Amino acid sequence: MEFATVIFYLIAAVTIGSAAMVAFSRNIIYSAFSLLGTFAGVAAIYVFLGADFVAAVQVLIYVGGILVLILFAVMLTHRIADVQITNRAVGRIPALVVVGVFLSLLVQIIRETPWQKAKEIVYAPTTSRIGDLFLENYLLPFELASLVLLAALIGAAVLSRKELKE
Amino acid sequence: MDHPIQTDYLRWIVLLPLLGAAANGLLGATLQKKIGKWAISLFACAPVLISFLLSLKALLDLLALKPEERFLIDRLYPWLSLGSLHVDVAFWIDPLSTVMILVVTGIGGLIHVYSTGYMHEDKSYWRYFAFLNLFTFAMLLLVTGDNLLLMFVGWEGVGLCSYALIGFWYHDHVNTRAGNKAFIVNRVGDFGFVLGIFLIFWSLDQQGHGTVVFREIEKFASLMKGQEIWGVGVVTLATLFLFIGATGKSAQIPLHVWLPDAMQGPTPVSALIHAATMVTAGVYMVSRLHFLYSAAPETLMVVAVVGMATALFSATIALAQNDIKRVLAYSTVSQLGYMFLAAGVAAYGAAIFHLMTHAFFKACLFLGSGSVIHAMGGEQDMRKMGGLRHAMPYTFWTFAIAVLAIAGTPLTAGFFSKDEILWQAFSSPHSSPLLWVLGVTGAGLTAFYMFRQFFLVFFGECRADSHTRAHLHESPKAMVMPLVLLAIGSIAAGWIGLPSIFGGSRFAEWLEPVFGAHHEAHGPAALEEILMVVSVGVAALGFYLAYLMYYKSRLAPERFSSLAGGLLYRLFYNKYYIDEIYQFFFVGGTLLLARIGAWIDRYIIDFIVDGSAKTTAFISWFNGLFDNHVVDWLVNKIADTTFEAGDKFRKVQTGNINGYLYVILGAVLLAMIVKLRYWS
Amino acid sequence: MVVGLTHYLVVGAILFTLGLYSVLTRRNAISILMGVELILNGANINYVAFSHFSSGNVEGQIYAVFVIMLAAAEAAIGLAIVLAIFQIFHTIDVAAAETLKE
Amino acid sequence: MDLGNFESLRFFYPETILTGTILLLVVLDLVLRSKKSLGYIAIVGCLISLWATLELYGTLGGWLFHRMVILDNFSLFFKVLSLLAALLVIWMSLDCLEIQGVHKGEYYTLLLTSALGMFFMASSSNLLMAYLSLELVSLTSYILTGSLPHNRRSSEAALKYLIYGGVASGAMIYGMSWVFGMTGSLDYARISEALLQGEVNRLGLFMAFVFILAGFGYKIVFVPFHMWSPDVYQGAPTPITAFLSVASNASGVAIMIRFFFPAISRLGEGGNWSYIPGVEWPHFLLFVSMVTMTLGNLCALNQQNVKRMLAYSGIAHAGYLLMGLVVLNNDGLRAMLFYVAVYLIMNLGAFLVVVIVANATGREDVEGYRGLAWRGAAIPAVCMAIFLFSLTGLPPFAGFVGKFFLFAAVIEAGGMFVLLAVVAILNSVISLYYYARIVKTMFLDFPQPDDPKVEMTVNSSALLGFLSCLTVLLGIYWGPLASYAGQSLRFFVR
Repeated sequence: MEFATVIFYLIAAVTIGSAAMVAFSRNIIYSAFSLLGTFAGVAAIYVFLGADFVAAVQVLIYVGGILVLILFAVMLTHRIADVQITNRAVGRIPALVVVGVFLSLLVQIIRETPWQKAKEIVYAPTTSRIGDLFLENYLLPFELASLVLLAALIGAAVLSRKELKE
Repeated sequence: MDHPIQTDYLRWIVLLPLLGAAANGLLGATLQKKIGKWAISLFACAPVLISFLLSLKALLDLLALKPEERFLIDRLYPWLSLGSLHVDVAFWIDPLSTVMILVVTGIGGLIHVYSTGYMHEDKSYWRYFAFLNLFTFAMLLLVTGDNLLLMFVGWEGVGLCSYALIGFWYHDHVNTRAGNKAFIVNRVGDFGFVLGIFLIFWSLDQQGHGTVVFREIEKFASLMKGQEIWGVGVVTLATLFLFIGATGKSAQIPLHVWLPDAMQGPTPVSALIHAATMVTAGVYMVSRLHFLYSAAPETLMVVAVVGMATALFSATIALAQNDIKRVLAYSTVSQLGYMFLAAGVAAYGAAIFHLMTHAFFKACLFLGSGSVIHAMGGEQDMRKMGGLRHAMPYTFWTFAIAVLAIAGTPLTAGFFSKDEILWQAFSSPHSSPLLWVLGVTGAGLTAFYMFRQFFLVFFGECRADSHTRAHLHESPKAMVMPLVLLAIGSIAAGWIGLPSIFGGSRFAEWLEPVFGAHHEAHGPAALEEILMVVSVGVAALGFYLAYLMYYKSRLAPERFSSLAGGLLYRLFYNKYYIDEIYQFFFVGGTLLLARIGAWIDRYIIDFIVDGSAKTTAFISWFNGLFDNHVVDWLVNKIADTTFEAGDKFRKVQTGNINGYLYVILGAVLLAMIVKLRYWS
Repeated sequence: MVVGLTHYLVVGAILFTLGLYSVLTRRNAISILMGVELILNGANINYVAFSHFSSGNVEGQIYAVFVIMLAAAEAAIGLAIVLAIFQIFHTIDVAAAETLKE
Repeated sequence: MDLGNFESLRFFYPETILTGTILLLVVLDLVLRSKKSLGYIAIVGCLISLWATLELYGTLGGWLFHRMVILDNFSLFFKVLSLLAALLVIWMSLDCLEIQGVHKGEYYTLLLTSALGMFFMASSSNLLMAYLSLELVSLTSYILTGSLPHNRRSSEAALKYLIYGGVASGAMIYGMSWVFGMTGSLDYARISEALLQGEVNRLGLFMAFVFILAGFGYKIVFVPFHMWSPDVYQGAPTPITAFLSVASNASGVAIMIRFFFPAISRLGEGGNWSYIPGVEWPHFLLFVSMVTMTLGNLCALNQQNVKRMLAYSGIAHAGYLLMGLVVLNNDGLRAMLFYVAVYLIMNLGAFLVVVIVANATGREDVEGYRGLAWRGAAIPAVCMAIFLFSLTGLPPFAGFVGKFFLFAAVIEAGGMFVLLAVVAILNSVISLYYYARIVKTMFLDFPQPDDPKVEMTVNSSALLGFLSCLTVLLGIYWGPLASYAGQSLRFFVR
């Protein structure tokens, strides 16, 4: 077995393991921190796929932004002291059955499908190419995304403001 | 015939009542307050009367033409154009629809006039007339529309107005329930009607001639021969579906249940809508599409059997009713049965003839009963009436004439038309002697219950309380005058359709261009005479029995009512428990299905989400079914059932977001399973 | 054994289904949102993997970047709503916020 | 026509104007003290953008911005619709008491942003643009739903909407990723080429479609992706509910047609389309359509809350709309477009009456409509009756014509579809109950002495008159709209 393969399995194990923690942990604090492992693992997988820019974005936004937000929200809505039923889960068995069937179906199809094959597989930094595309072919989505973020900004303000008194 | 004569006044026959309705509907409340009720009356009656005059003009115009060219058409504008379907808003008249518009505007006009007297004290005077005019409009649209779609619009329109007018006095819950019942039963019929239209269009479209215009359907009807769906001929299927519509609108078994309840509306409404016009729409429709029905012998048989069964069945129910209007209601159902009997033996002319004469005498009877109710201060129970002939001479005499007519007394209108139907039932190629025997029996029953009513109301001692007795009075002129005219019609209307042994029927001749050559009697004239005498004899027997029981009181009615242990009487009195039977099978059955379905649904959802289940629902339902034995009436309960099902489905909406997400995933999995199982 | 496309896709599928499991079973609004993030990450792995093995250009990577951006926006709004809910209901258990039904 | 970024700007005025209005509103909200004028500015912005959109008719169709969006009659139709919806909803909001406590600047900004998102939903030619625009609409919808400050229902609705939308769009992008993997491209035209020529795994493709359907389906609100809508419709401020029920639904229809027709089906003889063999989505949607309309109508029967009832009625209407999709021909699509437009008018009208009544009484339940016609609100009551009867599909209102077109398309297709038509007709019979119930309550029940009088502002009465006249007018004279819908079926494919 190649070294790279070992590393891949290691990363995959960390990613899936911590994702499982997120899904199964009885304590929301553990769940939230496990999410860190998942995000980081996914970022590592991106690196493996030669997507250095995406990996950087993943770390910056997911780990640096979303995760922090989630942790803040967890802290704000829970007293650290009460750790009893912080993360209630119901109907685990039926959910496991449904999800299990789903996963086997997905894996089955993934293995059977003749996916498109690229002409050549390149391992090269993609940052500059993505940057070019953002300013050229993908300019419109890029601008649209900025509008989405503006809306989200305004929205977060709307949702947390006090009532208007005229 | 391919190019009927274009005119431009036909539209006004139809549209004038609409204008009247608009005027009263939009401005009525103000007019009534500012100017007074006479303005409302003017806006209501004038359009109908003008329409009547225009209809007469149309009649004269038609008479001026050669018999086979008697068509007038008035195209307004192209209405729909969808693929191969092209429909105009166009009104046409031929001899058949001329008869109908004359009846609708003529008798309708009289009833409008009568209503100005009858409804004079009502607060919502304007609303009443707005609906009455709207009804007239819809009915005229139904009979003059030159295609099935336009007919359908009218068909729905009359149903809607009928609903509004039955529930006119909506303060009383009974009335709104009756309105709902009528509406919903009619919708069941309409469902069949729509399917029939689609089937006809679809079948013709397959042959490249998709159309819903009557004349074109007639032209291409032969193309539909040989086409089959599920092993049944398309023509048969389409006509059967349309006939379902007719049973709904014309109150035939099994959809007759709404008409007796519809008597909750004001009496002139009962006269106009539930006796003279709307309920005859089914007969008109069958006659209008006679070429299809004649091409489907199976359907004709169904029509004849249903008509006959309805005629007999409701005649027996009428024997035991005590409400003055209910007797008339069941009598109407019965007479409509006769019309369908005639249509079912392909004697469409006879059906239309009876339709016309019936419109006269039944309207007269209803208006007469309205006059009686008016005088009795709203009392409708015949056991509390009696001896009214002195107080109300006009009502008495006109009622007497109408009773004679409906009983089939020789030389009245009812005699000629009923005799024509019975003779056709005996002699036409689609008939059988059995139909004739049953028909004559029905005629005897008719004579009996009508005279029973007549004697109970007008003869003997007055059984009302002293207060009512003191206030007995003849009705105002506006009400009496229509009665007189209708009574005259009840006699004279028959003379235009004298049967063949009296020298040929003008009426049949008039309709000949529509229905084709008149079926000449297959039996000898002598036979026709003998049959006629027999049927008159049976009717006379009915009269004599009623005379003995209710006039001379020599024969106690109890002797008959206690026959077979009173079983028969109870059956008649309770209308064969039809409502209850419907309740049990339809409502019980659907309730069962809905509950089981909903129970399973809920059980699974609850199990998944909460891991717990509630099993008591089923048991409590089981008790509930037996508790439910006091069964009321059909349709309200069917509605309840639907509501119930809705309630159960709604329960799935628990407000629980996890449950919602389960539904997505479950659906995706289900789709995959179906795909793997059936399409891979 | 060489790590191929299928391996990545399976990892993506597992993350996806774990996310589904979270949203099905969790009653805590924040946990459900975390489940949604797992779903998005699962899909994102697919995009980057396909970008690498199937299309050979960076289209899929760009898609992934956009997904991450929108996930951030959605998380911001989601958590703002969660906080608003907490102020009103004093809990973020979705079972408690079930006033809207029937 | 395949234009780059700068050449495209010429055909991009409507969007530019709308974006400009949005930014202007953000700035003015900070500057102005009186927020009253913001609504009028938003309306003016919409009107100018509408004008610019109409100006674009007659230009050649084509790709803009390096094949990111498509300009064709189809997208213009839905742009006009979403602008109209936004315009009418802003108009409706002007006098709505329920949103008095909402910050108007943000409110209008978000409404317009949502409308802009709908523009892109209708014109996206690319999986990425489809996802982005869908999310833009979704995100703004979540915020607008939760915009009532310190309101239980509003916040709860927003949370449910967000979670549901998040999962649905997550499933959608997962499905899209598979399409990407099978075809190696995000562009609709190239996807279509690859799918119609190449060898594909049918099961995988089907699964991907079902996932994508989840994302589109929750916008259009058909079963089984409908569960969010009753709760959200009930909880959201009424003008927003109105907006969601018509505009969001319409743009869902647009994005779905865009993806399922020009992108992955093939246009054959006489306006008939053929789907990819092996992926029988029309067969599934046939059943989905039946179940959707039946479920929606049954659940609506006994609703006490009018908004919730209209939500279920919206579900039922989504079912009717799908009828036009499954017959796979241009007649069906035309009927769909026509019905979407008609539905927009009548449903907005119904919600406007809900707003008027809620302004006066603060109630949304059916009881609150008791004797409405005799409480000084005869005109709203009559208008409501018109809208409801039109929703039922009774002549002579626009809804009848719309339904007629749909039924005609389905029946013309024959075969299995006749069954669908039968189910749909039965359903419209059922639906009469609950619409008529409100009409009955308004006219036949007597008001209680303590029921407040209902009064209207000039704005609302003008809007009400406009919408009800249109509903009646389109029921009698619909030729222009029908031919407009027919013309809007010109897709730019390649």
